[in-house]
Amino acid sequence: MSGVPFYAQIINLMAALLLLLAFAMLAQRRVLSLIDLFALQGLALAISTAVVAWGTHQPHLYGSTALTLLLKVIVLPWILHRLIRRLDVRWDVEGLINIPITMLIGIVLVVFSFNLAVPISQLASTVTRSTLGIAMACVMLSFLMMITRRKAIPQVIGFLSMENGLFFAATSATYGMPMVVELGIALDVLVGMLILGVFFFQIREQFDSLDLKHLEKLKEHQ
Amino acid sequence: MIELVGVLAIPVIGAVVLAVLGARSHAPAVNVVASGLTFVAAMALTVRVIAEGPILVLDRQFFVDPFNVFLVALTAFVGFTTAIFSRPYMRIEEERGKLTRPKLRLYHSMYQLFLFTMLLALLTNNMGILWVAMEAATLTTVLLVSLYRTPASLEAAWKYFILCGVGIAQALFGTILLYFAAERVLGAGGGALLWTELNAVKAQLEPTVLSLAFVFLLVGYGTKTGLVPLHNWLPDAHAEGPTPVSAVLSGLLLNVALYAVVRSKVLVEGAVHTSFARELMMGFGLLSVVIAAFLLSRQKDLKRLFAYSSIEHMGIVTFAFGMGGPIANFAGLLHMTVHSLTKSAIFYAVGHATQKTETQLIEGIRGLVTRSPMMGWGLMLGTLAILGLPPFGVFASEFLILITAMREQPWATPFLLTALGVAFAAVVSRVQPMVFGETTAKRLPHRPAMIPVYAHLAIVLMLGLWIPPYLADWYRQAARLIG
Amino acid sequence: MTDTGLFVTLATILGWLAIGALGLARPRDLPFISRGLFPAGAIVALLLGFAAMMAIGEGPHSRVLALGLPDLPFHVRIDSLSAFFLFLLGAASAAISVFSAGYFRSSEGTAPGVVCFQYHAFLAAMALVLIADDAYVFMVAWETMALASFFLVTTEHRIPEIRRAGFLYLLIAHVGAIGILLCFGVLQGGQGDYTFDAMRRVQLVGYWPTIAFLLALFGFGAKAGILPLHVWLPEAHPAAPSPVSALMSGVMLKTAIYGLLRVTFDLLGTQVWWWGVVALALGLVTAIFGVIYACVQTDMKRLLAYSSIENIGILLAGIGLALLFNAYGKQLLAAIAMTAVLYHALNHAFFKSLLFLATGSVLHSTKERSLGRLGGLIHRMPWVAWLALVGTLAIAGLPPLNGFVSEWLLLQAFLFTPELPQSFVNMLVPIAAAALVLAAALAGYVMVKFYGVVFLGRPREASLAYAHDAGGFERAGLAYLAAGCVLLGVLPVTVIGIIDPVNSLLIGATALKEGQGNWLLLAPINPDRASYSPLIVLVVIASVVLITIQLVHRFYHGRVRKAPPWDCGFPSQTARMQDTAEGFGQPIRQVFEPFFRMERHLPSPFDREPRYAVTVEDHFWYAIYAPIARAAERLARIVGLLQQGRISVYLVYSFITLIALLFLVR
Amino acid sequence: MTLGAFISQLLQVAIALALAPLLVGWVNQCRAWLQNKSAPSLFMPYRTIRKLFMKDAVVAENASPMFRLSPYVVFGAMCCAAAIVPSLATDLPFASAADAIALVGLFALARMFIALAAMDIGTAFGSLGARREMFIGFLAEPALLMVLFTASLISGSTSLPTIVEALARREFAIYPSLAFAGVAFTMVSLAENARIPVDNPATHLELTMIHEAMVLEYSARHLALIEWASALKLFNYSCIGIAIFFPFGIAQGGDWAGVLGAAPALIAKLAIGGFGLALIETLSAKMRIFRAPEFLGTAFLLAVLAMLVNLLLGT
Repeated sequence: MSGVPFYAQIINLMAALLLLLAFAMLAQRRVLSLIDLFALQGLALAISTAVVAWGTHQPHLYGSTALTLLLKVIVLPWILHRLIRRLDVRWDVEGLINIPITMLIGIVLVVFSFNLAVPISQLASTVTRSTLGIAMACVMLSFLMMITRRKAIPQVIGFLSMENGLFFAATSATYGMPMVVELGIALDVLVGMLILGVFFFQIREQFDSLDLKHLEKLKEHQ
Repeated sequence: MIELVGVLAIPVIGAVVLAVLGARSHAPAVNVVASGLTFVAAMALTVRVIAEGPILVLDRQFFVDPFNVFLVALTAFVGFTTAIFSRPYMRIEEERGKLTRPKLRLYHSMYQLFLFTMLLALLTNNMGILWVAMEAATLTTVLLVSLYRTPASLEAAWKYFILCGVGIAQALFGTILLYFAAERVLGAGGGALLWTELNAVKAQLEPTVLSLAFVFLLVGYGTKTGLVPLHNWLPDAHAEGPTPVSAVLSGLLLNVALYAVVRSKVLVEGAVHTSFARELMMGFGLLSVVIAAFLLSRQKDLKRLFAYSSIEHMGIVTFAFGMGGPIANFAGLLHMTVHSLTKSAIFYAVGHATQKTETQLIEGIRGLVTRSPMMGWGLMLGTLAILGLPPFGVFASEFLILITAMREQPWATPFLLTALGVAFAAVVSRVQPMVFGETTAKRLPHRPAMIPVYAHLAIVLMLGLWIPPYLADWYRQAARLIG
Repeated sequence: MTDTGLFVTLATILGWLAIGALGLARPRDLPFISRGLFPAGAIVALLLGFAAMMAIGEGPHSRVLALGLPDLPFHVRIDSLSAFFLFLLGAASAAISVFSAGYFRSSEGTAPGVVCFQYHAFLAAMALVLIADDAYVFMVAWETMALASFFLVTTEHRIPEIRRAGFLYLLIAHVGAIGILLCFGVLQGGQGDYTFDAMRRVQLVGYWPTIAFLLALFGFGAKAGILPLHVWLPEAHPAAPSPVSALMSGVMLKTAIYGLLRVTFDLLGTQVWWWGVVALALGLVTAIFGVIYACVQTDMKRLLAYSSIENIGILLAGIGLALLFNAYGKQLLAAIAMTAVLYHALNHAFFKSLLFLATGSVLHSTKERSLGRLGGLIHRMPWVAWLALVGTLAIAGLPPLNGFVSEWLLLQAFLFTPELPQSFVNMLVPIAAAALVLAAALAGYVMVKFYGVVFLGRPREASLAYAHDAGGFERAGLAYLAAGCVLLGVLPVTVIGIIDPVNSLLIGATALKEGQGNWLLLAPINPDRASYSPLIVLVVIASVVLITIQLVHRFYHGRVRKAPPWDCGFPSQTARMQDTAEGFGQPIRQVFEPFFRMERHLPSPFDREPRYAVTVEDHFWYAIYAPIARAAERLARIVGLLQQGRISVYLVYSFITLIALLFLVR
Repeated sequence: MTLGAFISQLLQVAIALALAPLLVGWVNQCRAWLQNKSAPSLFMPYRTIRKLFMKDAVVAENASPMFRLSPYVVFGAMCCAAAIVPSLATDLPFASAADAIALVGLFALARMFIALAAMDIGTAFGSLGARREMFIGFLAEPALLMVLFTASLISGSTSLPTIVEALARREFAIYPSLAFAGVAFTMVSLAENARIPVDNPATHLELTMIHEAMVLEYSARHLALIEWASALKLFNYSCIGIAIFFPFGIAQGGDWAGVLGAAPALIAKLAIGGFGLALIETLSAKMRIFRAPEFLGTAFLLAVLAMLVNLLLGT
């Protein structure tokens, strides 16, 4: 990787790490370790953002780094942990599709999003353009995760890690969105998380479980 | 400027005030007043824009042109009438013990916040803020959907949250791609997400990126618009939430989401020189119309029925915008207007009807007209209007859309007409026995609010027979803008 | 040359709407509505009829109203054709309104004021249909008409059958409207200009004219009740209050005929000869079907509804004949056929309204619609009975009344067909004529059944003894219509003189030429070819009858003894021994067995009180409509499978959509 | 219209009124002879009618004015018909007021009134008769009209005098269409005049009777008028047959000599026709009521065939 500046290499490394973690989450059965993986992903995201900020001298990206650290690494995992303790739902997560097949689909998705991203990356001005494909892959994988999980909390974690992918795309592929937008996004994520928390309790008190199979009553196919 | 600030500030203040004094008995009145003030401000803004043309303020962050100003006026108006309607409605719900004071507090402040997000989404010039506002709209309404805490309402809210969240995430990715393409032309920083800027340079934007972006944006905002097959949250959310929420959801939210789609379509059209954006929209539109029409004929729940009819009509509008051209766009805008007016009117009537009979099931509701003629006729006329029977305005727009389709997309006409026929049979066969026949209705503790219903229907009727000139060239300008 | 006619028509529309609005203002104030509003509506209708009659002779006048779509304002236009139908509307609805003044009471159903509004909105919409000059205003008026009549049909909405009938009617009307809209879409030929003037200018080529014609036939046929789109008619007419049935059958069906004429002869530049054959065949099949079903009905209003189907068939056949002649350039003969059509439309408006209103009076005083429980009413309600007799004779096509005139003209037109070049058509015509005559003869059968069972004989139920005759308003309406039947019957030349401008507009020839026949003698081609003078016939018959009576009473005593009926000396006579409606229809049922879908319920030897019952149903319902409904149902079920209620499934949908689209764009 | 024409018009009606009962008498006599019975007097029908006029009229209590009006209307309609059909001369002013179609209309009018009158009393027999009469009528009427149409297609006119003139003036030629029409016409007139094989004027068996069932309730002058009217009907039908199929000898225009010459010819033809009718009645058997549609349907089809043949082979 000659000609590529050092910070870019780190970013690419982080990108790879992000993807790896996404796979790991896809494969992970235990909900607690799922949360840890999510936190790790957030950390990788934060580091990459910081590196971008340092490498491209864009001070406002430090802000979003801080934001990421605060939200994705500390607050949200903490909330999730508390939720799990409060609702004591320590079951293992059984997927709808078994893990190997999920993995295979995941790989296919990665390939797909890569060669979807290639033509775009060619014309990107940033040195870190190749990460766009990875970001897209992360989004796809989290989407897949949301589909395959049949419990509420893992689904939400999938949702959050999708946000991670988006953040990554925003920061690394395009050196960060305007600050106001990022703030807005962050706010939305936070509020969303809180609301979800409320939901968990409501659902719990209604069905005394967080299994989504209770939530399949409204339908057209009688 | 001042009007614009008013439009955006009043709902926020209202939300705060209501959050503070929420539990008081005059909270509904406050809600009405706040919405009314918003409406007044919106009208002032409208007048201003009619007088002076498009305005661009607060360092280009806010932008008002014919396209969004009439949506602003519409949103403010429907928000106002819905507030009027929700006053007696919610009081009855409270007396029936279905809602508690804290929940009402939540409801009222969230209602104002929701209005704020809608108006923000319409007025902002920044695609990023647009996204934020759309997401915020979801967040403000999701708790309202689950207000009754019944299993069904929780399920609906959950689906609403997850599906729309995921969808909106796609929209964010699309926005990022947009930015990604734009910053190469406009350079990094705030300017690259401003719609006006993008619109100015749309010809130079990178086609491949933009087409990718459009896919994500369409899937994202399309989910909120309720395009088939992304629509699955919509009937549940409409059916299980309180009726005022259903009214604003299908009267306002869908419009605004569609507005977002159209805004991005304009950019893509400019950059990409193929017609794929149009084709996508026509495809989605047609699919929604047909599928919704057939699902209509399986409904047992009154509010679900009209939720599906909303899907159908959103499909029609999407199809119209997909066809493009002055007439079709004109018709699309007109249809957005009349649909949100008619549909909210129907939901008002439906809300009181469900209260009168204490059920939401269609078999349970019979002979409204014998016990309370105004309500019964309101429901009947609204239904016929929404089914596109003249002399109501829906017919006018559908007529224009159909004749354009006959000329430009002849292949699509049979599908459209079949769908319209099926929908007609399905809805009339359900609504007729509810309105006529032996009654099952009971007395209500409070006088139902029928003025909003008839006010809306009157406007729709007028639009069917006579479109005021300024409104017409308003639509025309917007249509030209959409291209 | 001022456009008074158009102005009056617009004024009429506004007047009717205003009257309706007044009704809404005081919905439960019956005296105000029945004594005030309906007569006012009748006066307005009379004005319209008069103005329209004046306007038939004048050239077209058009206006553009400040209403409608920005790019397509309301265009209205009055020419001979619309003026003629406006005349029909005004003349018939005047009587119906007068009758309604005495008819509507406050009932279980819709409030009188609301009914009044719907009624007058219905009238206004029909008037607007007739003067519409662009597709938009036409569709608006057309659908409003359907809507108003739908609400009127379901006035007694507490009865489920009535609701079902109304729904069926509205549905078929809507489907037909879609057809009409498509027809206009074809007619404007890609110009995007939906005014009728533009459509007249457009010259369609290739198969497009045919498509337009067939669409028009479908769309207007749905409203007119042409086979197989007739199913709503026998449901809706009995369901509606009698004045409404009269209005629908007498006037509304004619608007469909108007539309068909407007499209075929005015908007479409060209005509193809085989359209005529299609219309002729379809019309005759409809006529025969209608009259045969009318023979076996047991509900008096259903019977009349089926007879309306028959008359619509005859009208369509006449249109077909006119098309045929016109396509072969035989304008004069086409004019005769067209005259027959218009004349028959006018006649039908009068006698069918008369009969429906009569059934209304019967219904009011006996609360009974089924023929099996009526009878002998000529003693209890002589006014209605004798006035209804006029209608009965007229609809049976007997000289010297009006029904015969149009039949005569149509048959004359048939007799001229050998002049057509196409030998195939020549072969067709005798059969067609035979079918027409058969239908006419069967109509006589139907009418004897109707009148005989309802008004003659002995009352079949004890309750009928308390039946009372109709009130003043009702009598006035009936008398007006009966007088119309007689006048139209005995003054054909005058009437045709009024109609003729329509012919010259549509066809470019007139049925009457100078110097042939006089006001007394109707001689379309030339006197020794064919001539008819009903007035003379009437006078002669009447004088013969009077002279005979005089002579008989002069030369012989006029002594009369009253005695119980003899009846071949049968000892005990009960009213139940008369023919019931089923009994009277039985020979027809036997002859035309395959036409019907019959279920007989024969009594078993052990029945305490044995009863024989037979139900006759329509094949078309089971052959066409039920399958369509089932198919839609099945499709809906399949589509329903998409919505499983599982959130993961929904996510999969979004996911697949996304992936698919991404594939699409790259 | 000239005075002469008017007189010949009146004369013809008078002759019809006068001769009609005689024709009936003649037919009965022939039938009696053919069946080896001793025949009633030729003038029996006159006596019957006179006797009936003398009697007191007995009317059912629940009869409506319709019941008493109908005989006069029927009689009037038949008189008009007699005035239209050219039996002696073709110069009939009234004929221009009503052509062949109107003639059929007049017959229909008479039928309708008598059927209504039959239903008026509300007896089982009355309604039965009315039903059967209309049942016969709905097939016979079109058939008759088709026959007339065939003739008018040949002569290119529907006014009877013109038809007769055209058919009489032409040089003798075979018209296959007229052959069909003739057979059809015979069958129709049998049915219409309540003759065997469709109906039997001389019986009161409820299973078979049609015309008699309708007039059961009538007596005295009403019955007399009805009898006379039906005699007129027979006369008219015969004259129609003569006018279409054997028009020779009917006076063209209003010349007196022609009319005077036409009278014996007419009587001769009527005599032959009456005998033929009697012969048919003797040779054929009354058929079940539900065979009647087949019989009349055949007549109908033959009439239509006649038109078709006429169009195919041309004139």
